[in-house]
Amino acid sequence: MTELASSPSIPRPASLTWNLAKPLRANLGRYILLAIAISYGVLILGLPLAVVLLEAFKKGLGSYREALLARDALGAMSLSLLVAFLVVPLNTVFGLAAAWLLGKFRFRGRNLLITLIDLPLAVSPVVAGLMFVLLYGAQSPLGPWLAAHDLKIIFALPGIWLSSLFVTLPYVARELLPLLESQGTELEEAAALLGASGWQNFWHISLPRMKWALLHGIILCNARVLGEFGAVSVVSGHIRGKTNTLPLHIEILYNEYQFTAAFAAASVLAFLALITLVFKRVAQKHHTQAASLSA
Amino acid sequence: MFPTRRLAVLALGLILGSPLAPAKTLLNASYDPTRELYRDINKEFLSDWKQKTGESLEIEQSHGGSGKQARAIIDGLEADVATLALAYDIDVLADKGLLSPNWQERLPNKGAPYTSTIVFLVRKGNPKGIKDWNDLIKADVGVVTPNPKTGGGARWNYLAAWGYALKQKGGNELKAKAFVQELYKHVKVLDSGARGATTSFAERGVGDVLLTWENEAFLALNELGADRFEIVVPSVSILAEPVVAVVDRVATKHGTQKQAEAYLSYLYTEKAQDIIARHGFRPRSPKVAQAYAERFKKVSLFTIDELFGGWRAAQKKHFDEGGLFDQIYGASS
Amino acid sequence: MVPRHSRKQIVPGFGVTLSVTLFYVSIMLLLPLAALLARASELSFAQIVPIVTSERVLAACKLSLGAAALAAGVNAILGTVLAWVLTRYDFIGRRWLDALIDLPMALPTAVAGIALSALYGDRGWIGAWTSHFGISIAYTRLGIFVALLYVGLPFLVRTLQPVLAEAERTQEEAALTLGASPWQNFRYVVLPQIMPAILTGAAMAFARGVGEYGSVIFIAGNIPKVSEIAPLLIVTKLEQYDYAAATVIAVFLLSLSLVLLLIMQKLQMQSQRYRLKEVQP
Amino acid sequence: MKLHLHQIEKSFGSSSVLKGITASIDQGSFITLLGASGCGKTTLLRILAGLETPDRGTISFDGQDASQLSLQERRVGFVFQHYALFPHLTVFENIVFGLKVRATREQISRAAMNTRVKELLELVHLQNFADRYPHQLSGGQKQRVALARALAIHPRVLLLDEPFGALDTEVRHKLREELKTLQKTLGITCILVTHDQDEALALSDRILLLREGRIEQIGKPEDLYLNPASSFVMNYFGRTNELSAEELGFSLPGPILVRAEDISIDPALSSAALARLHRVSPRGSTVHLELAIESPQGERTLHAEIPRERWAKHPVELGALVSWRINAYKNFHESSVEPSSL
Repeated sequence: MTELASSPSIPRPASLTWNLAKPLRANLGRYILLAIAISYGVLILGLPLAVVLLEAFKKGLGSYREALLARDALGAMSLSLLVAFLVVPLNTVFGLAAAWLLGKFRFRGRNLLITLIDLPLAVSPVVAGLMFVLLYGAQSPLGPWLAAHDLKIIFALPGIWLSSLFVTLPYVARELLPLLESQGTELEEAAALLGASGWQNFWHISLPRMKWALLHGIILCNARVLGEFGAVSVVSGHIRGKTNTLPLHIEILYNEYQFTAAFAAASVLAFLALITLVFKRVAQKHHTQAASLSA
Repeated sequence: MFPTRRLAVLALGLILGSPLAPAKTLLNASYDPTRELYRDINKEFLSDWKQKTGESLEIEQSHGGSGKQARAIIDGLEADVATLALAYDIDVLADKGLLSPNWQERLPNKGAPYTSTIVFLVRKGNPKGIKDWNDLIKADVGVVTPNPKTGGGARWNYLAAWGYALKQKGGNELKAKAFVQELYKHVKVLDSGARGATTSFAERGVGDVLLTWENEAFLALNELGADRFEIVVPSVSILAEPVVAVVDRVATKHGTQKQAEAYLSYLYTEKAQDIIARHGFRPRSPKVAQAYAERFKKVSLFTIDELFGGWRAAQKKHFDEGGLFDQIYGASS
Repeated sequence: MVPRHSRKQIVPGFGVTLSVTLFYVSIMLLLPLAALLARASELSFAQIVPIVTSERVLAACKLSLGAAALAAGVNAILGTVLAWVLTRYDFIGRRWLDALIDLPMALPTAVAGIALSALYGDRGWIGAWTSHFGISIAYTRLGIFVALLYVGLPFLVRTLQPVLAEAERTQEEAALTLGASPWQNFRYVVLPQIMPAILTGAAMAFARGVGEYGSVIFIAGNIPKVSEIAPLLIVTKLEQYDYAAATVIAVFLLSLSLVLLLIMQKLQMQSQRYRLKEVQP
Repeated sequence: MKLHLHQIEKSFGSSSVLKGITASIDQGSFITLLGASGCGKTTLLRILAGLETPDRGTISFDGQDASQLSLQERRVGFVFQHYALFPHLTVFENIVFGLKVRATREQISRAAMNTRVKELLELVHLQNFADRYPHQLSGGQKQRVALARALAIHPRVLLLDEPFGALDTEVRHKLREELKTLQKTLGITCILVTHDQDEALALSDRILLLREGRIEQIGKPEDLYLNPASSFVMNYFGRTNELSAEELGFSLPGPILVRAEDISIDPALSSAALARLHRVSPRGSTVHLELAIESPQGERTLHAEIPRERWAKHPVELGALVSWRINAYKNFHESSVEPSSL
């Protein structure tokens, strides 16, 4: 499932004056479309964000800061970052390899592989968590052996790492595949003919051209790991300060009636994502401008 | 900007597992409403234990739905002690060989150092005039209670209602089922746990009355504002007995058997009973009960053994697949 | 071990990427999948049938499928409008709206659930307004629908943007000079060519919606047979130590998603068939 | 249909592309907008089509201000360089598109549409390609479909943006003839954008030569060729040599411009100016010579073009000395000099 196809380096769209030649009536249609789009976007996505931010700052900046610096909150953030640190690079390497393989080559079973890579997006996070409980839980075939060697997988960091990795496995691959497919292979072939080795080809020709899609994929993968709730809550033992990632910590805060603190922690994730995304757009804009100036 | 040193220690501790952790740690897998209780109890016990034995112990807490925690322990959560909402959830641990089946004999009061009961929480001024169980099925009353399939407290709520109907004049199984069925028709939201239900009622203004643990009701009053809600104690209710037990297999593996047993027996001490009462749980010790008499109103309480023949029978008859609860929901919607 | 350069591919890296991908997919994906299937297959067919056909499971699955389909449908329409506006018009705040699209990815689903229930609850900004008309959104199926709109929207917009951005502008100009009105231009020229992408995005949103747990349980009433969604049913079964039922429902949901993915795969192939690249000079 | 442009100006961001274009185009004529890439010819065409709006200036169709007309009322046929055919529609559906979208407003019956399309298919010799898809056609066929599609709506003017740019020469020549005859039979005004001067000379009734957003000259092909208004125009058509007046012993200010075909060579006479034959390259009907001459400013090359038959009659080996003379020249510093018949 080509979920999350790359949000492209958005080319400068035609400005509103594209067809002012037409009488007002047609432009009216354009403004109505704009109104529908913006109001739908704000209603469905903007308002929830607003609620989160409003609740987060309801009791003022002081309590906001306090909520974020609480010991458990910091512990949860560190764990989330640790998990992201252990998951995102792996999924990125995998994403690059898979997208390169599926984008540049045609072989038997290619479609099956594409479908398989999409699967985690369609699988309910709860099922993802359940899978790992069945695989490494005490009642699983591996259970007794793991217990004997005191290897704790679920209800400890490895379990959280595995389920987060599973849920966000396709994000980088999904982002790169459409781009690599559309780019075809002329440049790589040309470079290969000029004697570039596999790595040189990849490093100097292919990588620069997919830089933005790759960055976007990494940002999404990272945001998703930090924000994963369903799968992690099944495999995490909810041990305070030890196996509680940020989303789980938010749930605890919520269940202890500390609503402002819960939203404060949530707002961190929202800010993180929005800022990285806008930053990417800005950097991209400079890049394309610089490129067009020098071209 | 995150303290990297802290990150490293955390990672190290997690990856290498507890044996290398400096001090011995006890993991207490508990259900939702005891978060605040065990925060205070643990502080007291640890300092008390340090004086007695000089060993600096650590206690980690894990909270969640009672059933969910029991499942987690079965699936490998290495909890040294389990302090859950109802005996059935620990029986299940015993069935899986995690502790001996006669766990209830090893601690006083059959392993229930504190009790509670099921009460109603209503909006300030009791707008719908709810006095007892029968008011719950009045036409315009919206009821909020967690899902008996997942919540421990939810099952006490269900059994309390069932018990009430049975104890009315001429009450019988059929009438009780009709009453409970009617009650659940009034339920607008079925959260998975007690805390979720309280939040739906208090924070999101769902329904008119919340069925909850007495201790949760007290907590809701001082956390969410005594000016917004008030407690209504029904004429009759069930003696809710949350239970505690050492998870032998895990404790022996961690070599924390001694500490675990001391931790649980500490719950029966005067000092602990006082903390328990302060957190809205009904203490076992008569002296402390006397001191908090005015807080815990008199209410005639029936036990699960009296009316339902114990938890295993109740679970089988009411909550298992195709049990009475399923039938109630089968018919009601 | 230098990978043998197969003759037909002079583009490098086939061997390396194939082995990395297969290894990773088998360990990280197939192994857990196998565990699930193995656990489910321990049950005989006779045992599976009553589970899957029990009224409550069927109701939950119907609800999950129905709400996800409806939300995917609405998102298909309004998502297309949003994608069109984002790629074709330049307006203040366009970049922020574009970044907002990825919010559902970043915010933990549970937080979204809490925020949505606060928003659509009877005292929420929108909830108060709608309850004024006697419609309550939170804790009803409508609440589930709204949550799935939130979760599914990014899939539509993000699938459509590259296709719209890269669609041949000259074709639209040709249509306009032939006298087509903007609507006719969209209806006869653009829509047929982006339809596969819409269907792909909608199928993804649907698949994601069917499996959604975090954001839905906070806003759904979770009343069995009324507003209890399939993923919640799996969790409920799990907490009753009924692993068998949980895995069976999980496999049922999983196979459904797989079917969806295959349909989508075909759509993607079909869209390549006639959308040939114009000959570039 | 009288088309009049008045002071059209257009700029994209800071670069101004059209700096005031005024021209009038009468009914049934074949106009080409000729110029190097970037001179604004395509922008002008797109403004005529309504795809771009001028910053200043007006366009009028038969006296009616175009900016009031919707694209539909403009009734303009437009053929794109890369065809812009609808890939998901058959040839028939592509051609009928213009009629289908106005069917409701202008009550065009289905039968009328079918006959119109059949008519057009015959016109462009694609009778039995009706239900093919664009990706099943050759470049030439695609362009013919694009042409038919544009003509379907009985356009008042047919605009073509380098229509043959993407085709190979042999198909290009064939399509040029077809377009020319088609234009004459239908009597429709055509405006074609090209940078290829042969194409312009072959097709146009009148050429509008553009340079950096301004009209350099408007006129019949032979006018532009024979009496170019400026050295730019002269340079644009055919190869031109630039010589100083002193070399030729003229007392005219400024450079003397001589076309390659206005230079002829004879066997070396002592009295005439001498040059050494440096290179010979036959070009179909003419032979291109490169002559090296001494001049006060040092070694210079002169480009001459002589008809193939004359070269065959008295060929000269490479490196031999020949005498050369010019038969016509241009000097743009006095207004009225006649080509001296030296």
